[in-house]
Amino acid sequence: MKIKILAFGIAKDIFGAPGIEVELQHGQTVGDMRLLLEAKFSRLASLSSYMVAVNNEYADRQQLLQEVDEVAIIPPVSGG
Amino acid sequence: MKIKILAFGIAKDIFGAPGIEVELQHGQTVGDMRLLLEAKFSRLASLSSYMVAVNNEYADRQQLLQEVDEVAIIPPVSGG
Amino acid sequence: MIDIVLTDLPIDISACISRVMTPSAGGVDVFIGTVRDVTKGRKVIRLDFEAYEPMAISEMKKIAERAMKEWPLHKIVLHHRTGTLEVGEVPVVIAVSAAHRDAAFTACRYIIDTLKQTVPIWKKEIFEDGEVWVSATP
Amino acid sequence: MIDIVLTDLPIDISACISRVMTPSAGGVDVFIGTVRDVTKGRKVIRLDFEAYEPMAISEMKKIAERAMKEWPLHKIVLHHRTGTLEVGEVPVVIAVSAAHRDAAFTACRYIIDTLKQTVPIWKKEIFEDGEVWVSATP
Repeated sequence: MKIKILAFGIAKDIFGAPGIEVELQHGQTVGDMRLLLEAKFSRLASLSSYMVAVNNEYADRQQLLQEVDEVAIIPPVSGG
Repeated sequence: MKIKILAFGIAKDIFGAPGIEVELQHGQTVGDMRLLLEAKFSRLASLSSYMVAVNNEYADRQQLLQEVDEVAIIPPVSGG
Repeated sequence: MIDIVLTDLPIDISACISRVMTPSAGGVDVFIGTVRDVTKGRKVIRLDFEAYEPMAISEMKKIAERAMKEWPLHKIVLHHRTGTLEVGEVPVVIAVSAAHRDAAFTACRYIIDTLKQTVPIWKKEIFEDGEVWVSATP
Repeated sequence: MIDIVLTDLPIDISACISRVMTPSAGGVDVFIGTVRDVTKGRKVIRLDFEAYEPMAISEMKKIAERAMKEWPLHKIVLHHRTGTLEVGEVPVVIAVSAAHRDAAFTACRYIIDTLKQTVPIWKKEIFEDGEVWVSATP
């Protein structure tokens, strides 16, 4: 299945776009997606840290992904 | 010597005036003045507490009083 | 910069804030006291504030100067009202700017807490059925 | 009452404060973030703020709702800017009213501290000789 991933802040620079698509299998998790992205974009792994949001909520690595999900890469936030 | 004493807040109500004069001897202290005032105005002793200021500074009981001093009774403050 | 005012005119909150804002500040903390409509279950009609003016100004200055020494602050504005204030009006405004928010918050809190302990200003609460000098009696 | 706004227009500080003032409040604490001219010794030209808007609004609401549950507050206003801000401009305003000042101070501090940890907003510092996404890299 194709998953659309939104990128913000430095993640947008790393991807070179405000969003990308990745191909995942049914049953794959946020953790699987992180590994796939880090393999493709090595700078992602060099960030202080980053989180993944699914449908506007922070998601842990165990969370299963579905084709309809809105997925976003959340590099360290710095609002305020 | 005559000492002029300013009164604020509830002390003004107790004295019935924004200021009074008391007669003290040379060498008498803030503590002596407090006893004299409390003998004359028993409600003063029934306050939660009160301080004495001499020349716009809080004064302890040992401080000697002089005729030129500006003395003030400071009941519990409640600004803000 | 320290700006201390004791006044019987309404305090201009925006002017207080503008005065502490500066390009070297990263954060401003502002405390605004307001006259509450109820105290211990009794309806408040208004408050009367009285100050021993020269000493009140001198004690407010001391507090601001101590805060300036204690924390890395840029500017402090401390304005206090005297006279009669209706419910909703503003007896006190404290604005503090600093490079970092921690100093601004800590100093602002210190200033209002210390003001309430040491500055010779008194408030009388006027209720529908009586009046009382706050904190005067046990 | 909770009022959350994410906007690319300047924040009206006075309007934020007016919105939290109420006759049942005794104190209002306000935090105003400002764009500082220097970071770690480097001269800042401007900041660019970017937000993941729906999630940022949802996370700001969560913080305000948690504060409302945790402390006896009356009203919370939390406005945050997006877009380009010059030195001296205001990225964030938080105003909190409560019957007693302790709750107002504690909640206002909690809101800004938590916002900086959880709300998906990013700031890029633009210097004379380069730019950097704040906190992104070790």
